[in-house]
Amino acid sequence: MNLDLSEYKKDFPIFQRKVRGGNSLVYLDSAATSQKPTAVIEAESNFYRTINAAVHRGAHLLAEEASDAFEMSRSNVASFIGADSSEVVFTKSATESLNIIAYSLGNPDSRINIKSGDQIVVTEMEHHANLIPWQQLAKRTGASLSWLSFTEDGRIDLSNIKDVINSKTKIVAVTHQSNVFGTILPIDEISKAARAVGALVVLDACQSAPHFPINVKELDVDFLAFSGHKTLGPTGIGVLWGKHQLLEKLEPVVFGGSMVDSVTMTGATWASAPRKFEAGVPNMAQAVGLSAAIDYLRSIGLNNIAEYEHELTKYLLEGLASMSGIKVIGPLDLKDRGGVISFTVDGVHPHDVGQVLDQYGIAVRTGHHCAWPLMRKLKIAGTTRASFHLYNNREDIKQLIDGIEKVKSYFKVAK
Amino acid sequence: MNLDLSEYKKDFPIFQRKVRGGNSLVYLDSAATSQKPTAVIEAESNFYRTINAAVHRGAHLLAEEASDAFEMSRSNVASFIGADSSEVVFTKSATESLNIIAYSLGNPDSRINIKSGDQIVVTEMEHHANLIPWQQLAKRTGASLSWLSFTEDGRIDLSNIKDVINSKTKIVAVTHQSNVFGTILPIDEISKAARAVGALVVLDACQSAPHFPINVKELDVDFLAFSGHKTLGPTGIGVLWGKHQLLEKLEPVVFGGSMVDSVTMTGATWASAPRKFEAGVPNMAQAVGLSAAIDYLRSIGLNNIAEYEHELTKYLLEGLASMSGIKVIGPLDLKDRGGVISFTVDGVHPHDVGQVLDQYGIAVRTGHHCAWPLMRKLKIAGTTRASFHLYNNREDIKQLIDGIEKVKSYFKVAK
Amino acid sequence: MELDSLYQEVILDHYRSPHHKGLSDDKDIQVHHNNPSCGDEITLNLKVQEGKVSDISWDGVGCSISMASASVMSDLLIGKTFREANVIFEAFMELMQSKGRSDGDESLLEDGVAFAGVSKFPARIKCALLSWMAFKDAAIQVME
Amino acid sequence: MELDSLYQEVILDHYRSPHHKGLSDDKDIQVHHNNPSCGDEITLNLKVQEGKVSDISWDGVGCSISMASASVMSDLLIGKTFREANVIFEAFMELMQSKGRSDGDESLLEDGVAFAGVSKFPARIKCALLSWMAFKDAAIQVME
Ligand SMILES: Cc1ncc(COP(=O)(O)O)c(C=O)c1O
Ligand SMILES: Cc1ncc(COP(=O)(O)O)c(C=O)c1O
Repeated sequence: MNLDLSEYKKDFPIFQRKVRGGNSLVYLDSAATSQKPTAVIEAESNFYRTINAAVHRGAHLLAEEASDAFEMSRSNVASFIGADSSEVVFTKSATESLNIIAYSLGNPDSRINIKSGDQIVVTEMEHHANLIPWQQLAKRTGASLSWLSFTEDGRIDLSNIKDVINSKTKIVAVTHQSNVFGTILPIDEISKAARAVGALVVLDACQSAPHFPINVKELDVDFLAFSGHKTLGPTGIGVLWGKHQLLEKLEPVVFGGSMVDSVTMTGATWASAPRKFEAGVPNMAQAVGLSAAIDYLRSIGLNNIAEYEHELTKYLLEGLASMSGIKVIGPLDLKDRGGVISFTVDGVHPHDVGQVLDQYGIAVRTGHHCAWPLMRKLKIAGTTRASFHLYNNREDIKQLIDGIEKVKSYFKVAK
Repeated sequence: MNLDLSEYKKDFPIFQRKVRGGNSLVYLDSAATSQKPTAVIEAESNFYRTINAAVHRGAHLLAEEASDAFEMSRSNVASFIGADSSEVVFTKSATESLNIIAYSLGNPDSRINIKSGDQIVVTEMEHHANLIPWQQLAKRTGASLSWLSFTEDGRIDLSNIKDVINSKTKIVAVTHQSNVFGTILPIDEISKAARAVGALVVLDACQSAPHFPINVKELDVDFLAFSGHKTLGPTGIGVLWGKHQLLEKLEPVVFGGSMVDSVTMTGATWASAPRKFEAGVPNMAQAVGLSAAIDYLRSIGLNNIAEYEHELTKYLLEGLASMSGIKVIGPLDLKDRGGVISFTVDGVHPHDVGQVLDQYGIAVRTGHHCAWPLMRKLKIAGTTRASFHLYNNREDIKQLIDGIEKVKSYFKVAK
Repeated sequence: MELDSLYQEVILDHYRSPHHKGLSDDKDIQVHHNNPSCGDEITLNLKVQEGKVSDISWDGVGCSISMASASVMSDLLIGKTFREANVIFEAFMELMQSKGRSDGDESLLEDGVAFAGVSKFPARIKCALLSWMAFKDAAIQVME
Repeated sequence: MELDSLYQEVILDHYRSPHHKGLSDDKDIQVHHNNPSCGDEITLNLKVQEGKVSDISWDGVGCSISMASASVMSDLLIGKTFREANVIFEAFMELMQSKGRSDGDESLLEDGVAFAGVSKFPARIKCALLSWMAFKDAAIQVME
């Protein structure tokens, strides 16, 4: 291996535990959620231990320090994705981020909004979080939902893009990297098609932001969402980024304290973005934890992480290719591909694959991975999915390959 | 003092720090957010250190343990408020909880919903979080918003309750305890009036659940919301409780993974409550932290905490009464009153009061406390507010009283 | 190995050669159930005659546990009165909730006792219950 | 004491006896601004003549810092050309962002340098800026 990130694994306390059968933990489920380094866990607890107070409302020192820490986290997230601080909204999750955009665009008071007859475009490989909010927006407004499909090997099918993204299209909401196939989508081509018809582009960066460098300006998108918990950060925090001039045109979605400009019994006016999208006492400790996660990722280098995961992906794809009865669901080559590898084992249901692997301490995900329409299209019940982060290594992959052999022999599948 | 809870203060690490001017921290801002005991901080970090995994989706041991811990937290929260587990939804905050109810009741697909001509009733002392969501619901649906007012001394005015809560009324949304006056509202009388006309009752328990025992069955309400962070728990978590048969009739609000029964490209059906209200990978570590907070509160006893805060309240009210130029905004007596005391200092703006107190390490809140309409009605710009939790003591109150004297002399206000 | 208590031979046999799989045309009611967390699905046909479960047939995709459970359940319930079926249903539920502390009543559950080990794997209990829940739903609907 | 750097005598004097407080009828534009986090409010009347700030009058409720700042600002800007007013505005902004590291240019800011200490109290900067932001808004609107 050219790049060696093995020194970092010790920063993640969970790897000190033993799992079923006294095995060491081989964690291959980072696409679901990532593990957390000590620096993140301590940033969150130190917030509580030293500066805990409600932000933005305070006339006292703790409130000032908490507000500072919260806003510093915002700047840090902004610089992580090449954005301005005023464009970063803290949410509870990527799911909430995507729902907020969909609700706000569905509000007739927003100065850009979706109307009956408009069209929303997604892809057939979206995670439910970037599909159902749009289905519901379409339902509420009388808009229609169309989608780009995918090819046999799990790449986006752009052959009919000019038909799908057409003059009626107002929103194109796509994933940056499929959480099933591992495919990285050609956002530039999709954005270009959207720009040509004046549609907004919403990017689900859940599987990209944690793994390789992204820059909202270079991506040329309008909104972007990702989760803290997949980015080595705490649970309970997500990010919504939107271009400032767009956020200013949108109505808020969650209403309450700290998001107003003025309130009477009969009505209220709003603060400017991002504040108007953050009602209530926010998830302050989690924002601070996410900021620590970003510092940690940057100290290693997102490019290094991407390269390292690329090598792990290569190694696993080669290993799986050498086995019989294994079908990779997604690209077999390494082009535009992240460290998420789905596969099926002939004659063994994914749930049973996962169960046997678990017995050897290997944690994978099985099922439809919240991309049920994708599975339906492939006519499969689900896949077994291995996904990486920087704390994985070749040994993990060896164990997985050995584990799959054990699955096959346990279920007496022909060698 | 009859009851002594002073031994518990050492459980809260923040009190080891020094604040401005090298002073010890006198934290009197628990109505904004509470401090956290070590048990809570560690429950949250131990989740990350030992069992961190995405819940509900897992075929591996960590996912199983994380799901167990998450669901155990749910049962614990349920038993804390006398509810069933299937009735407890984890949200990001009380603000989100209240918004979810309002959005769901505004969805025409919900089997109970608000229509044009219906009426929503709130009070004039609501926190913005229990006011603006209803204003917006009224706006979306064409319903109207009415309110119960309050008396001079900050008690709810029920004199015209039969007019306000009438045959058009479908929802009555009220606070359990005012975050400005400290008044505890007579929920039984309000519920009775609502029941008489078949209206639903939504209770904002942000200021009650953390301080005295509550039981949703005895309260006879339909929905209830409170925040983790005011209940000694983590930031980034809130609770929405709803009667099971009502939750089953309501459409979900946030859409994504783990809340579905089935999904195709064109539509989706929902899981049952509470799952359908919890889209995405939830705030798992925070749920576990909140559960630890509840254990901690119960180990001391909510009745003891209430009694203890009652004594502190008495002591402060007496102290303030003995000073000139101080006006308590809220009941002067102790009947149905919690540990939240608002006051004004003649000739000194609350922000300046807070600033001087801060100089002596005393953290209070100043301003409108997200209850701007209340301030407008009283024709004041804001108040200075001291609010307690179990870690406060008589010494804190002495310091506050001394501090107020210093404020008066600093601003040369007549003695 | 712990795994063997989950995947008993009886289960794997039923999985490889499931009984009553393939939907028969002759039915009083059809129900479709799924397990949204893993995507497993079952369609179940129920036929009733004189207060008895006269036939069950089913089709579906799912893991060994869910498919074997449908097979075992069909064997167990066909020919039973609804009262008898309910006793068996309750016994199976109890077994699933036993956290590995019960062996199950073999006189009642027959091959069903092979699922005793499943109760130690919380994530798999819903697999074992998929077909049983479908049956219960069908039975309730047919009664109405 | 740290507090004295915030509450300079000049500030407290302006607070107790504010200048140009009380809205005059003669105005070209009126704006209303508030500080949503604490509820402070200001209404500001601006009158313009020959490219000059010919009059400012204001009313409002707020803390000593916000009210004194409105008073000092009115003194400073009345009679200035908009170009001059803008230079003063920018100098005050810079002072507020100085985190206590600047004393301010007294030849430009006069009594305004008393607010230097405010820049060490992040939560109070927006108090000091309330009236200035209202002025800026009014000036932009009057230009349009
Ligand atoms: C009475 C009341 N309701 C609602 C809220 C909102 O709670 P949160 O900000 O935690 O969502 C608060 C606290 O800010 C409150 O005091
Ligand atoms: C591609 C993709 N989009 C959206 C989500 C939703 O993220 P979260 O559950 O953190 O809200 C996920 C992960 O679950 C994902 O993989």
